[in-house]
Amino acid sequence: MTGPSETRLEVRNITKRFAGVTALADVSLDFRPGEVHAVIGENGAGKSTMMKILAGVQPPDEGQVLVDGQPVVIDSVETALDQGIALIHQELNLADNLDVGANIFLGREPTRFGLIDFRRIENESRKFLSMVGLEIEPRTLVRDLTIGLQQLVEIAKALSVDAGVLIMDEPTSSLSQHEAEALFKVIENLRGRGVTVIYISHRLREIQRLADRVSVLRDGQNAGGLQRDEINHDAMVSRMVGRDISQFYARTEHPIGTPVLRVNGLRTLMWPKHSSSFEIRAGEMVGLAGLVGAGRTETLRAIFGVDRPVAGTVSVDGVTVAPMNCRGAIDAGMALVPEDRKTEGLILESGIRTNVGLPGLARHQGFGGWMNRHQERVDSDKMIAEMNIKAANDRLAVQFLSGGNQQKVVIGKWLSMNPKVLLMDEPTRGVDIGAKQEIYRLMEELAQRGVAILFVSSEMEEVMSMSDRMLVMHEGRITGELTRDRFDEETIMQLATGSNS
Amino acid sequence: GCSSSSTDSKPGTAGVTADRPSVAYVTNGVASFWVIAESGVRQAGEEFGADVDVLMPAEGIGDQKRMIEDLITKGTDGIAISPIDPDNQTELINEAAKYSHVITHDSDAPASNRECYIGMDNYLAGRMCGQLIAEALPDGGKVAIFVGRLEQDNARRRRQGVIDEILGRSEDSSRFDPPDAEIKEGKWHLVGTFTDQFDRAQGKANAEDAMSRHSDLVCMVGLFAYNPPLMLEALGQAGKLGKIKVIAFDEADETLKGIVDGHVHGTIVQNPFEYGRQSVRVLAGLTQGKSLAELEIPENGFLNIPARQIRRDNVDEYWAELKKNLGEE
Amino acid sequence: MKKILGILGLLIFICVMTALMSDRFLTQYNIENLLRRSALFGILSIGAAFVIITAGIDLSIGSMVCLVGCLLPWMLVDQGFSVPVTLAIVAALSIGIGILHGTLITKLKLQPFVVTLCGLLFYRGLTRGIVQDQTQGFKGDYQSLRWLSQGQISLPGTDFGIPMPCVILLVIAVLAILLLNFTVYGRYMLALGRNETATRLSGINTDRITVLAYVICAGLSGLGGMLFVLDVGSAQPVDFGNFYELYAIAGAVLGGCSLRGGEGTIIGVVIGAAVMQVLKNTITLVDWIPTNIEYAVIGAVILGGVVADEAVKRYAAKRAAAGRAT
Amino acid sequence: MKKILGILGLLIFICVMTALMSDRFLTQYNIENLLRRSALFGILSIGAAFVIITAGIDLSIGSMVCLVGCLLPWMLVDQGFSVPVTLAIVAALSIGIGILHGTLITKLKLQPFVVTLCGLLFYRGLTRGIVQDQTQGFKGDYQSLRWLSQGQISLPGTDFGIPMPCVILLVIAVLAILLLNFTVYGRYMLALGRNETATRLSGINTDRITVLAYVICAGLSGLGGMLFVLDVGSAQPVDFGNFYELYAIAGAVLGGCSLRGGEGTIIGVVIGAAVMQVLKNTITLVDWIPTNIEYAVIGAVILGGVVADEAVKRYAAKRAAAGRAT
Ligand SMILES: Nc1ncnc2c1ncn2[C@@H]1O[C@H](COP(=O)(O)OP(=O)(O)OP(=O)(O)O)[C@@H](O)[C@H]1O
Ligand SMILES: Nc1ncnc2c1ncn2[C@@H]1O[C@H](COP(=O)(O)OP(=O)(O)OP(=O)(O)O)[C@@H](O)[C@H]1O
Ligand SMILES: O[C@@H]1[C@@H](O)[C@H](O)OC[C@H]1O
Ligand SMILES: [Mg+2]
Ligand SMILES: [Mg+2]
Repeated sequence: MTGPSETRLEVRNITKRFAGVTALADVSLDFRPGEVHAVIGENGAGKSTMMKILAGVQPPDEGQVLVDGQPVVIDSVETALDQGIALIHQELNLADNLDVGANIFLGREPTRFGLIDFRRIENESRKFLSMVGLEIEPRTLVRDLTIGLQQLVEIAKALSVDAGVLIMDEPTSSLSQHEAEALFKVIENLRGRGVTVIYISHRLREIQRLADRVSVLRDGQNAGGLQRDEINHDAMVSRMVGRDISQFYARTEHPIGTPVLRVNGLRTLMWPKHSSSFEIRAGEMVGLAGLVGAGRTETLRAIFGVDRPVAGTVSVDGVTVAPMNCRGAIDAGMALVPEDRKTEGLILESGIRTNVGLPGLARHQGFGGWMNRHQERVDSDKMIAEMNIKAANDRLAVQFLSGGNQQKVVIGKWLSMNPKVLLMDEPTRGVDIGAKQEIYRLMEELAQRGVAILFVSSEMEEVMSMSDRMLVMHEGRITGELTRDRFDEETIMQLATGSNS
Repeated sequence: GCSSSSTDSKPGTAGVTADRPSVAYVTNGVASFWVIAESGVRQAGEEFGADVDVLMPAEGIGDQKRMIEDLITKGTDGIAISPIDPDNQTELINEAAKYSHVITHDSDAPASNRECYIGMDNYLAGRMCGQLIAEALPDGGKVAIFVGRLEQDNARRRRQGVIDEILGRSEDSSRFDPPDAEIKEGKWHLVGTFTDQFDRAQGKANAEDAMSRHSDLVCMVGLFAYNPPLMLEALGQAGKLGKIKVIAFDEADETLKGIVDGHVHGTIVQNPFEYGRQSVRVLAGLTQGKSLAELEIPENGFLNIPARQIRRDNVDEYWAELKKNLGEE
Repeated sequence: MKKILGILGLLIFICVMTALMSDRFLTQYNIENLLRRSALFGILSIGAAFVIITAGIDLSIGSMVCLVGCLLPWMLVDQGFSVPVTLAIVAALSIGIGILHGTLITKLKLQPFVVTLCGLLFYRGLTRGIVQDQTQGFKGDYQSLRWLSQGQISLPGTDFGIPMPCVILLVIAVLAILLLNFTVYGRYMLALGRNETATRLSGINTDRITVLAYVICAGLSGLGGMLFVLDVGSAQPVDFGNFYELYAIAGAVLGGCSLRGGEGTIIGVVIGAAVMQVLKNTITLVDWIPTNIEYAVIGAVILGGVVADEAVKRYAAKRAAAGRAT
Repeated sequence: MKKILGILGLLIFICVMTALMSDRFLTQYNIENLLRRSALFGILSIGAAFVIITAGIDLSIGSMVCLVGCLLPWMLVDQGFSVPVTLAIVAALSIGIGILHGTLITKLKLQPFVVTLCGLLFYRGLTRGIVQDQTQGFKGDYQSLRWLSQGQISLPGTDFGIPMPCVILLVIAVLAILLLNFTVYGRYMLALGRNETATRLSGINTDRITVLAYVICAGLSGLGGMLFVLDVGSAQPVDFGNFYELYAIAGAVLGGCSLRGGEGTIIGVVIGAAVMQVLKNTITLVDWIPTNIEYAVIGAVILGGVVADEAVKRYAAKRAAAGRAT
């Protein structure tokens, strides 16, 4: 179909197996210079596995990789870089004890007389940082940045490789629309310069906007491709899932009750001079919008007692929660689905049952802390069924689940506690379209049952579709409160960037 | 030195052969001193036709207990023990004595059922050491004592002997001056006893710090075999060899060389080679049914292998004898 | 179960080899000795295991053994305290130290390695200061108390007796298994050893659980120290319990605990502790192994054990992958 | 810079206090001694620091000191090897052991704690076996070699001399600083200590860097062992270098290395090592501090140091937050 001159990178008949699963089965793909090539598929479809093979992180079991028509063996990250292939990983990969500049050039430090050329690193880094719209000093320590900003650093790092093939595995999962726009400009620029950009995302709107071609993976197999003019939401969805997903955002009318969660004068350590106050009612779903680093995560964490706030009170059903630890928040009827499920939400090496049961153990413990294993099993069985978690059995370590299923486990562990207030930080981050829909359905069901939901989302579409009411944050304060009828992208963006305050 | 021997038992033959008695020699730690004893043991093994085994506990008293228990298990015919803490090991020794012949060496456990003690009187040896000090320093002065650890019975007795002798006190081995106390009496000023817990770098640092602390120090006494060489090192580096008198214990090469060179006034030597040799001789004899008297052990059950004072005049002779025992010459 | 197979195999292998090389190995007397020693070290290893399971470490075990081992006879013989008072003080001291460690680690966020390294130095120095470097012993007294270490419970119908420390270990091991596997505390320890943040965000007071682990470890170290001195009869502050933390940790690691936390079985740990005691016994019993290379043998066996374990795991993973893929 | 202020302050504090309590502290002789001892332990601590920075640990340092410390005189005096041959063997041995540790840790994925714990046991046992428990010494010979530890370079115009170990430490520290802060290797160590995956995914051969860290540590332990025995004059395999790994690690930790990896400054580490040597000196020089509580004092000071450090950090964070609020 394509001549060798037109193909920058090609994979032929790639197969990759892990203990228990065949992640890729006989997949062939080709990527051309100057195209943005989106690879989509459900969680666990094998997208990251394919990209890791291309980037030399892991070898394929079978199959061949060709660069510019020549077969090559990519057996290490170094060889991949030599071949001009750079990968922005799905997970953050930065050494946060080093500064931004050091991370951008990690592994490729310019040297003079065998010593690192710090001046050059600083100057060059600045260039790449500004390309992604990040106005920070290269000397800033990475650990002082939030996840979103770190993601931008990661992108700057990949840009600095000056690669012919740049792979981005869900680069926007922690970015809000504002930052994503900056990234899209970069991508367009790269395309203009003939760089091949392989782009992976679960946000189909982005793909529609960016991609020249789309390849779809399903259960580790190639499920076909879409050309520029065929790329639309429904086509992508039906290739990925094999069925039609209509009624994506499942919202129905239901009555909203009295205020359950009341936050009064809350000041967080990061933004101690700004206080925020608001309340969420029973059955109400409130979206918390804002740019990266606006302080949304901090607010949720302070409410749940993860970090001690500087000032302020939180009450549930009129009873003040001692904002000291999570136990107090849980006992008051709150639950938090944290931002990073792998480090904060799950015990990765433990089974589904253990994870789901963890918060409830205390509630069912017998004399001397005796564990009620029966209850634990009943709870987890119920959750697995209710949430439609796909797994061989409930003792399977959650590290082997797909992102969407992992997220469902995190939500499931809280549902068994019957919370009155559910706090969710980016509940659909990195989750595929099918699972997203299920999570939305769950949120809706909970709201109908009278649970008050406060959720953070960086995805404009999501926050606009799912919220009954929206709070917009900017630099640690709530700059606006919008009712559903006033939802509109421009207003939200203005409030989020603080440009009207 | 060479300590390999042809009398090691064969694998699997756990020393219960009828004709060849099996004898084990348990020390109180690991030291070159004991390596000399080991060659005595090996030599006697050949001489008296016994299978011998030398065990040096590296981890203190618990380790020694374990070794003795394992020897009981092995069915060893005779065990010679240098008890680390005789007061509290009586039971263990008695237990061993139920199954085999047990004697003590180097340090005694008089309250136990051991059949005899082979060694010297550490208190008296200390007094002999004191004589050397008085002899080297007729005008007295500041004296510092160095020793590995002070909770070991022989160390305490030696130190007390030294103190009692130079202060001209009566013989009473049950006296005990607290370790940190400075003792000023007449022309003598004992500035303290420095312990190093067998850490040699610390031992040397102690000697250095003692000189730092007391610029008018006139004498250093080292009570454990490895102390005098460390003191000599420190003195050499400080350029004070010969200026501060050194009185030693035991027969480390450096110590003997120091005597030859005039940097050490004298040393008290035990006879570890004989401790080893005599232990095997006696145990082999007891196993073969001989009585203590037949084995020439005095009535009081104490086979005295007396300490000797070595000065410049007899050092060459002694050194030659030592080398011969170690098979080095 | 599968996890302890490796270490159990190693133990059996060493026992069989030793029995082949020495006909005295399987004598009743030797077996009783081995049981007693393994039990004493097993108690320490169980303590170490709890801390290791929470991804911590306790380097102060040996010095705790020294502290309790010296203070017990000192209080009884030297100070003339009564047995109940002494035991109460020793227990309070051990638990107090555990609480101290746990608090420094959780509240001040100090690293366990650092806190317990200071403990290692401090408690020994403290002991030396208190007893003035004097050997502390029972001088033949306190036989009924010493029965705890030296006594035996005879098995009816045989003349074989189970050494008391073994009985004590048994009780402790059963309690430990119950705690670790059947109570919420054990579950919390395993969880926090794997992911402290996620556990805390699940509403668990991880600080309290961490403190609990250090209290268990210090408590068992204290108990161990007591049993050791009751067994040996006396203790010198300078070397009593020296290096025991390393034996305890090595036992736990051999028994399947990962220093990364979240993993470990009590039975494995007890077997791990036994392996080292049997090895030492082997070296003394078998004539042609020179005693002075004892450490070298132990080091080599531990390394061999973990290497073999790793190799088996990899092989199993490979087979599983191949098996499922076809 | 800020990071070493705390430990520097502690060192100065201890020195001033000791100088006030003992007029002998500031004598030339004592200062030279202190410089020499601090330098010897400083070399070990730098080695430990490299391993700790890569989030590893080396427990075998003391046994390496024993191995080299005993084998050096054994080869020279007992076996009659020439000086160059002996030095070459010692160097090859140290580096070889470093490579072995690094390889076991990277290729077999064994835990550093376990590998080097086995090393701790093995090398000491090996040494005891080789030299048959004999004390090994130079017997007054090899003065020119021993000048490396005992010599001094006199400062022109004064009668003060800088002890040779100090000069050696200086050279090593400068090289270490260059390596850690100005070359890619150092940067890779810092990066991998914090986030091994990220470093590997940046195309860096983290295995090789890890091995490098263990080689540096084993190499410096070997060098330290050599200088120690050249200084002391003799070594007994059973106790030479005992516990030195703990001193080395404590020095590194006091000097600002986090056992979690990715943090540490060479200067801080050297100061950390010096703190402990000065403390020991203090205890001997000041009459009213009983010598037997030495360990207790060191333990308390280390703990105090890290607690103070933590407190200062927290206070700074609070002030920063307060600053933002106004
Ligand atoms: N190292 C591994 N060991 C075992 N299984 C693995 C490993 N890496 C991936 N897998 C499995 O391979 C399959 C494909 O995973 P992959 O990460 O490629 O999916 P993905 O398409 O990137 O999904 P997502 O959208 O969630 O990122 C999944 O079933 C996953 O569990
Ligand atoms: N331009 C910036 N440079 C550096 N730090 C920033 C910047 N903007 C915001 N921050 C930091 O962002 C933090 C607020 O982060 P928080 O995680 O609460 O926000 P968020 O809205 O949830 O963002 P994210 O989506 O990244 O999680 C503050 O610590 C602030 O210092
Ligand atoms: O007991 C021994 C003692 O007699 C000798 O002087 O030094 C070494 C000790 O083990
Ligand atoms: Mg992926
Ligand atoms: Mg956030």
